[in-house]
Amino acid sequence: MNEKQSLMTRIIVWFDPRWRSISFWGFIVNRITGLGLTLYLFMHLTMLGNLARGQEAYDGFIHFAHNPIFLVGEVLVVSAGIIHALNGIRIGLNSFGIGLRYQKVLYIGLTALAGIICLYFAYRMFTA
Amino acid sequence: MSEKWTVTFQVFRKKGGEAAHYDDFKIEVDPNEYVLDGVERVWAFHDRTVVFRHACHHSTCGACGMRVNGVEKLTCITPIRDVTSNGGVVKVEPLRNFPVVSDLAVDMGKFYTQMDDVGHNSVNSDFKEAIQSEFRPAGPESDKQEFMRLSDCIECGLCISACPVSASSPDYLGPAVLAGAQQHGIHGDEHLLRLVDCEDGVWRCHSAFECTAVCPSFVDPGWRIMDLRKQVVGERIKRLFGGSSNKNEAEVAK
Amino acid sequence: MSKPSVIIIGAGFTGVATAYDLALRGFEVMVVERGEIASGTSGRTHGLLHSGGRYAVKDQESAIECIDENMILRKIAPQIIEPSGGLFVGLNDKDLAYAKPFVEGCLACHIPTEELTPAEALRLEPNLNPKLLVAYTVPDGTFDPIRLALAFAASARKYGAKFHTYTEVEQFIVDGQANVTGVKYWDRTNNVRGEYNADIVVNATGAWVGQMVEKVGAKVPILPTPGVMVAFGQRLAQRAINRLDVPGDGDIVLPQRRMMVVGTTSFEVSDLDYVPVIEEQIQEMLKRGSELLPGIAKAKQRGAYMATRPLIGSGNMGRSVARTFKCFDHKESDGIGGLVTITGGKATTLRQMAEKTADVVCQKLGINATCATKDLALVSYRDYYRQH
Amino acid sequence: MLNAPSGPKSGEGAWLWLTKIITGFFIIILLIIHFVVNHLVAPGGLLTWANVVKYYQNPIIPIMEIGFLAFVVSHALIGLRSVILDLKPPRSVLKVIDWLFTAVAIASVIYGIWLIFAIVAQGSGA
Repeated sequence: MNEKQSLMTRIIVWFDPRWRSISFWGFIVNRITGLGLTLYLFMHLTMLGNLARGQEAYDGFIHFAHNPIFLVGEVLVVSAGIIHALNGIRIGLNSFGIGLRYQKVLYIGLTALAGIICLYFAYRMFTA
Repeated sequence: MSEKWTVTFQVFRKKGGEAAHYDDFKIEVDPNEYVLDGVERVWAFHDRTVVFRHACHHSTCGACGMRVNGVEKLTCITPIRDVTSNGGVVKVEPLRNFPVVSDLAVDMGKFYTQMDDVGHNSVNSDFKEAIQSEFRPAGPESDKQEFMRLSDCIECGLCISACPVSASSPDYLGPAVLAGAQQHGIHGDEHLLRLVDCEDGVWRCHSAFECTAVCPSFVDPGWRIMDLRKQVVGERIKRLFGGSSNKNEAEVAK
Repeated sequence: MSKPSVIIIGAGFTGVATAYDLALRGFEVMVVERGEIASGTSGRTHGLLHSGGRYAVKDQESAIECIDENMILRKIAPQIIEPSGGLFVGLNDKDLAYAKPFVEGCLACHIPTEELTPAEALRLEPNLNPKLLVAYTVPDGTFDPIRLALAFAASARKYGAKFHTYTEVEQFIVDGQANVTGVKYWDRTNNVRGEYNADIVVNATGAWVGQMVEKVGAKVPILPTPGVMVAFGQRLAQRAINRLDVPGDGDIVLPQRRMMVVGTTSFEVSDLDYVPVIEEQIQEMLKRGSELLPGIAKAKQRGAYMATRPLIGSGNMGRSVARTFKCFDHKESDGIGGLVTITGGKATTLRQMAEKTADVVCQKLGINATCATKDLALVSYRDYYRQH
Repeated sequence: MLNAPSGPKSGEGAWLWLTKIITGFFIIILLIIHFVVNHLVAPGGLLTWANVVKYYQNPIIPIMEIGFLAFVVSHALIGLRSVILDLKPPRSVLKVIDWLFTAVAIASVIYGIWLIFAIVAQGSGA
């Protein structure tokens, strides 16, 4: 149909919410958080390698990780996880035919819930 | 008589190999008229070269799907009042994810072929829930024919234009075709199963629900895709445990 | 010997059906249409597959055509028909008085009817006006306008017909002996002009036939008569609901998919290319429609549009003009050879109109070929758009 | 029949999709357990090497963590593959991706098992 379109134009369509309905945000956000979390997963695995290198390496890393920029990153990761998980619940339920008629309400509700949980975690993490 | 608005119709133009552009037509309309009426006015009174598809003017044929101010609409049932204001703009473009024949007309060839391929019946009896009145209780076999009805899907293509995956994956069957497959039902149909249980089939959907949002004809393709998934998974599990899932075989066995 | 060739102007119901008929008879067929398939009057019909009941009293010729073609279309095109049946509903004493001639007319035209008591009718259609006095069943149905045309076009393509849509005929090509030998066209998709030639040209432009033959100075007694149709977004009846009375305004409520279409009115216009909808007529449809099905008063309007019927006649009032069709050989009427006009009729009788037109074409060219469209099922309408 | 000469392709199917859904479900369950253990059962969290090592002495923990890793890696890679499929990659590219992703998944799980054994070993040695 549009073979001639460049890769970029095709990707832009995924992230272009203009004129689209509210659940389209679910699609966008799920895609971004999913890609982000995959990136984090492999960074995390690499970081955990420090555990095998002994106490100094790991504790040194944890100490380094206490600086605020890292904390912001961590909050982002946790939020991404929560959002992806709750949106995933909606998609999973819908896939088995549950709550489809209310998918829009479900999306808004779960997103609001995700927001509240994210704020709670951010508060806990910054005050810890 | 009725109210008069002056509205600018911004019409997508493309002929053959020439570059696409927009032509503006400032026309007088009744805001209760439909967007398709506006496009037809442009053709009748301003520019006979404008090409657009239309037929029934009451949402049963699915020919007049266009993007109106960015959103997929069946233009024959979209009042001008709903998409602009007096002095405003109505931007009309052809559907996305279809080849443009000329200006606003797109080629439905591949889509129609796929609808035939998944066995979507244009007339079927799957509609009782749709009708507001109570019907006579199930009668003799001959009564069933009376409940045959034209399918909800009018094959307008709005859902395919709105789908973000159809935009990036040209071979994806798309919402209407998968909805057609769902309505037909897998029932052990090997051909249909292979068509939808593949990378271009039912798994390409990522729940953006844009199809359902733009569908003008109560099809709810989003729901139907999810239901088709259930059918496919059920079929696969049945086969995993050696269940004879081929309906024809079963019937022959009887 | 090469095949005889024909150009058909217009891809409405008569155009596509004639293309199919002639293609089956071995013609090389080319259809030239300025819009898309069925984008004129044909696409805008309400879609009532007439049983003939409507014409059984005043126009029995039409009524017989209808019931015959109704049965044929059910057989050859089940893919586009809701075979749901219809009712003629009487609401007052005037309607009751019409019942006797109606039943007799139906009998004369072999239209099967059955009388229902109000209770029986309400059991079938609970949303009918509960004050109804009598109802008669008829074998009406609903068809999908564009898909009916597409099914004929697809079948014509199967037998080699070529379709040039978005291509307008600007002039006829006429030789020194006043014979039409082709057309000058303007392809709107690419803005290209050119000529097509053929042994004979069929003018099947419906309400536009008069304008078309004016280009060669010929005349057709055509009376373009628009009527309004209003679609409501709720299906309150399963069957076509007709008023048991002399045909008039707003006396048919036709279910279609999840909608109902109420029609229609009748008036005359001069400019056929754009006929605006008149608000008062919409209100009239709402009022008349809700006499038959009171729920319509509360249903949401989904669309409103005008369709221009090609009635044949000469200045009479729209409805009294016979609804049957006519085929004009312009050699006889205007001394112009190679040109045939087909117009009038109803969607239900498209196949028969095509048969008669093809007969005239064959006769003019001295070809002995018979119609084969009666018993042959049409191919899937979706084949029309299939890449060949 | 479909016009496309190649016909339907089975680059994605019911089992892959079902795996994505089921792993997704278990990831959520395990994450909840993880948070409960870390923040409610183990006060102060597992922020020092010593705490982590001690935590891993419970035999259920390594099994749970390896399962978690396998679920997360497969969920992530199936998801990423699905996103790539949305772009309709050529068959050759898809083939490479399939091999690459399978290798990455296996390597990650082996790496995880090795890592856990290393931690457990250090704990019992101390």
